[in-house]
Amino acid sequence: MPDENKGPEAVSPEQGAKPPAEPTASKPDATVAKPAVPAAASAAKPPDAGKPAAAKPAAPAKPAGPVPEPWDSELVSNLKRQYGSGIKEASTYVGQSYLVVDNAIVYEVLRRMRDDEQYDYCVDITAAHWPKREQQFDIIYILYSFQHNDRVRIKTQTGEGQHLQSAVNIWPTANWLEREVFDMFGIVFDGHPDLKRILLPDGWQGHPLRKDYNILQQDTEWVKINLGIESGQ
Amino acid sequence: MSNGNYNRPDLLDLDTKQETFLDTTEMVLNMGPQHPSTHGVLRVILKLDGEKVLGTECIIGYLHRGVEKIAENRTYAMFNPYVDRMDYVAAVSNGLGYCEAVEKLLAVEAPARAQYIRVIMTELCRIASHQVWLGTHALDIGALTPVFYAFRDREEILKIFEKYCGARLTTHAFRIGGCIYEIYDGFEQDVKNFCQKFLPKLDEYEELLTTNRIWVARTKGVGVLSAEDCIALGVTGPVLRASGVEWDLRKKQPYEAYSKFQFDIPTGLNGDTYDRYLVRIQEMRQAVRILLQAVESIPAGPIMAKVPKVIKPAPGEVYHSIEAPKGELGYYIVSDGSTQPYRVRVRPPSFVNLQALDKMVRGMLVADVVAVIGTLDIVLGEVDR
Amino acid sequence: MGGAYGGDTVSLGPILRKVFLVDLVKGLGVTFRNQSEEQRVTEQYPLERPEVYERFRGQPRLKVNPDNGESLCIVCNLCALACPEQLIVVKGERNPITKRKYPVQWTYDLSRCMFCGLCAEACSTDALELTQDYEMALYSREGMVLDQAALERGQEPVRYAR
Amino acid sequence: MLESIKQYLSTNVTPGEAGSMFWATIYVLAITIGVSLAVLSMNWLERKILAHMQIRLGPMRVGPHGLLQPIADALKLLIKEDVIPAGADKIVFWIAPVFVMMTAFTTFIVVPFGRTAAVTDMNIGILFMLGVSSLGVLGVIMGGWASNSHYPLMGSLRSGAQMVSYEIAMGLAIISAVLMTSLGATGTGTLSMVGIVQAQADQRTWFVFSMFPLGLAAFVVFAIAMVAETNRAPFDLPEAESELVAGFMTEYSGFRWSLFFLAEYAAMLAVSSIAVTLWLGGWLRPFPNWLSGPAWDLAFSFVPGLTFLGLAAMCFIGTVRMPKILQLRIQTIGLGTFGAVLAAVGLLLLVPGVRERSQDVFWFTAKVAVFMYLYIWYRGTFPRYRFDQLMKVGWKILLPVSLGVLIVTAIVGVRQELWAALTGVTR
Repeated sequence: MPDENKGPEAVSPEQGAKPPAEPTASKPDATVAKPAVPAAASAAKPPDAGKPAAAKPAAPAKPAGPVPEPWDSELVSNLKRQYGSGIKEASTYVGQSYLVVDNAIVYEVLRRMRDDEQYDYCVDITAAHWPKREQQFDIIYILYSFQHNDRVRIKTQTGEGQHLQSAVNIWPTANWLEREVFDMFGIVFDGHPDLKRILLPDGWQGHPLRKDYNILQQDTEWVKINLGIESGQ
Repeated sequence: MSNGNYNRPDLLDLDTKQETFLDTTEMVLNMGPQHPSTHGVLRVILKLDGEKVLGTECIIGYLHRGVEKIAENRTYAMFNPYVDRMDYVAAVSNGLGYCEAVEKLLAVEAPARAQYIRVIMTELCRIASHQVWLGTHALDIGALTPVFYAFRDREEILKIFEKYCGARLTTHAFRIGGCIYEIYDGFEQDVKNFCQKFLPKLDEYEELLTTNRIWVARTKGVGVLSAEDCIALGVTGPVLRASGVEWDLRKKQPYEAYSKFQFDIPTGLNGDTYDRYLVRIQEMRQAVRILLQAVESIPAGPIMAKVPKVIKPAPGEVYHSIEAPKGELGYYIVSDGSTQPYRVRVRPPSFVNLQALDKMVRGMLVADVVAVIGTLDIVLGEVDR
Repeated sequence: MGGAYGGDTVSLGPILRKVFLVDLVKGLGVTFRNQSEEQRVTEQYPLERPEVYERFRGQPRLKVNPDNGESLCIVCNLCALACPEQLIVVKGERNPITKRKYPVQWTYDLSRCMFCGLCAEACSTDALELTQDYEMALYSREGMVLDQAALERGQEPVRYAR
Repeated sequence: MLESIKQYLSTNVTPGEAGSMFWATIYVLAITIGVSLAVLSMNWLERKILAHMQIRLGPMRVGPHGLLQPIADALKLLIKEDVIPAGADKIVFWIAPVFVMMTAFTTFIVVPFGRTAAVTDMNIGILFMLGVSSLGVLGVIMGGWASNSHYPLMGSLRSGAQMVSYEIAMGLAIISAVLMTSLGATGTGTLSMVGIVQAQADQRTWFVFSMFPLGLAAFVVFAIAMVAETNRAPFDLPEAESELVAGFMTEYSGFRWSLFFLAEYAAMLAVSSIAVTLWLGGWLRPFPNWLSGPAWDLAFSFVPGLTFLGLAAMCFIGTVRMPKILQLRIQTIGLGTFGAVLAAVGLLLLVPGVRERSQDVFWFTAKVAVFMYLYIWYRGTFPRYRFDQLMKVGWKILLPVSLGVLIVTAIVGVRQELWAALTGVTR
């Protein structure tokens, strides 16, 4: 199933899957980040941040967007048979399938996906931060199968301080992708050959893509020591 | 990006050895971030035995601007110009990928006319990007002249861009839901003229390089990457196709109007630098082919789909990827139902392709490192984002 | 694609071509041909200025009504909201007689502008426009924040010489 | 005084042969200034020609069509900060460029610009040239080593290996040319540069055409090897810009860098002079055998002057075509003046007395100029070889070819004696 745009079919605001459940959790947090937006020197900018925020309360009823549908396929039933409740969810959203997998078995699932299901190309590994949740991080593995011409996302959740098994042994490409996830989110992958920062300097404090990391924030100490300036802004 | 790499024991264990007369030791050579041919601010630390490369380490991040963080603090429409600044030699492709991803999230589709315009612009952009690659790659291998010829012809494309959307490099050509600019009078003729003028020029580049024995010697068998290696390393784009995998998202998962055009996917056999060169040259010819088809048949109609002024997708997430000139360019967007994306992840082809550098240059010579960096066609703006 | 050279049979052609450096001579021919004067594409910038097309997004300009010199801006703030860099600040007051808002403060920080054109697109009265002027380089950052007057008459032209 | 000048000018020997210290000094000075001027103009020409091949204009701002650019560059280099890296071996770092430049200039002592227009005519002239020019690599290695940096070190070691390898092929090609001097009725075989040209004059053919295609093959081998010898594209690995930044010159700046630069171009001129002397008939005018006779001699003697007049005409055309802008007025006047100077030189060269004496130097310079153009042309066209491929070309192609050419030349040259000997044996 290619990335065909199926369009909205069911039009009821049902709260089955995880992503729709999120906005309530993340909304305060999003507004925390918002004051940072006007990175400007200009002090005056009052109505701009307020406007979208003000529009928000009225909104939830309006967008009757597409909703995830259960994803039934041989692959899913195979996996469910083997891992049981480890496969928490299998859905399709706007024609794109994803699995939510328990973080204990994600390595096995990935290996299986490559070895048995021919999902041999790891497109991307990334993460998202949901600070209000107990297990704060989503790790998303995007897989592609040359044979089926199909893309699948494997998602798992992990908490602060929890380690994940690295996928470098499955796909060498996971090396830098996991390093970037570590760099940006601080998620540690066990068994990674060289887990260190990749885009930010080695000594940098903090993980910028976490939601509690303000957009204007920087490691002032690092900047001072290494660049000899007060601020990079 | 790391500082103090010279003290890394695994790279520099010279001190542990007893140095005697006529003793040989490995040499650590720091290439970049200021180096004529690391294509920007890439820094490669080479461990050498004489001129032979024993291992490399890429240090990246010198151009990190936090694009993904910026995205979380901008509205969907506002973030659009920023994606042009990632792969700045193929800005149109970046914009296309982002707009399509958001459209998918919104469950809208650009009108047919907009799709054709997008295809034309993107294919022009593919040629422009390959021109930059050709010029700089040839320059890396020591041919000084092709870069000027390539930029001369790229200029024609940039002029079309400027006429169409008012900017040459960071175009911001498309908007979510279609295009905002209607094509100008004579757009079709401009594109056709370009195509007619460009093909002989392409022959000229080939005359200069394809059969040249020095060029062949410098590229054949250099930086070989097998199809299995490519897939394991996630390498996409012309590099993957040069290894013999006929995989192009324009064909495999057609987006926009690509399913309506006839074109071939050029592939190579050996997965070496020479094949990658031939594949990219052929891709330019195929792009011309698509352009000539598309420009003949631009349908009438609106150029903008019905998209609300304030874009506010329903909560959900989407991954959409397109075939950028450098490989699979993907956008993974998570919406929380607000006007700003909750998370935007860019899957940059250059970043993933660059990871194959080490595999490709081990056992080769220093000169090959430069050739391989050129053949990977990286843009550091995209690697570091 | 790959092995286009040297077939199965050993033919004299490729060998002779190799010995007589045909490939190299062909390349030399290309560079020699291109030496002619018609081929040169360099623009001598300050002497000849490149042509800029109609849709070029260059220096911002605020339009005034040519009849009475009033600004066309109605302080709707849409441009400021649309700007990704948030470099536009507009403040206005309402004219008690005409009930029309007019700007009292209008600043545009050119130093952070990326000429995406979103502000001009958002403008409801077409008062803000990105013009074809492209010579905006300055020796200091000071002149980069344009106020209403500068936006209406255009930035002071700079002589790029010390 | 005037008498002695007149007397000297009427002699037919070089100052070295005449034993005149005074005239030798004058010649040395003239050659030094001449070569430096040639390097300056080469600088301009290279940038211009390369630019035109690359569909650019090249320098246009300093002087009309950038004519004063080399002078501006030289001034800039002289007043530039002179950086010596912290870890450098200062003395060696100092000596290296001076050494390179000295060896490059010293070779010109034996170059015969004309029958008498050489400082001296050594009987081992060609050996002297080879020997001295190969010393230059020492300076390059010194510079690379003293910089105490990786890129220069690698560049200089590449340079060392490259020069040593290509000198062998070069030497063998030269020997086959020297062998040819012993051909013919009067041929005795000589290593003297003047003698080699004289031999070509006597045989009424340039060595590049003699014993076709042997002379040509040797010449081609030399022409390739000399490009490698001078570290120019496509063999410019020691200063491979895209790999080694600037090779052995990476850490050099300002005046010292300009010495390296000067030496590089001087070496190019020197090896081109060798090629011209050995194969292209040195100072002899073209077509000595086809177009012989006093009428043709006279016709050819007008060429130098006419060439300069042609250049002057080009300048005048350029002056007329200059855009009529106020800013360009000085440039227009400058170009016109330059054209006038060239025209004056051209007219001077047409004066009977000067005409005869200046011919030799003109033809020699013109032939060297062809090589200079080729150097630039190669640079504009070819990619760069990789190090192992360079060695392969040197050892596996050029060396066997030059060796073969040498052997065949020797056999063909002595074929009569050989034939006699063979028939003698069979009898």
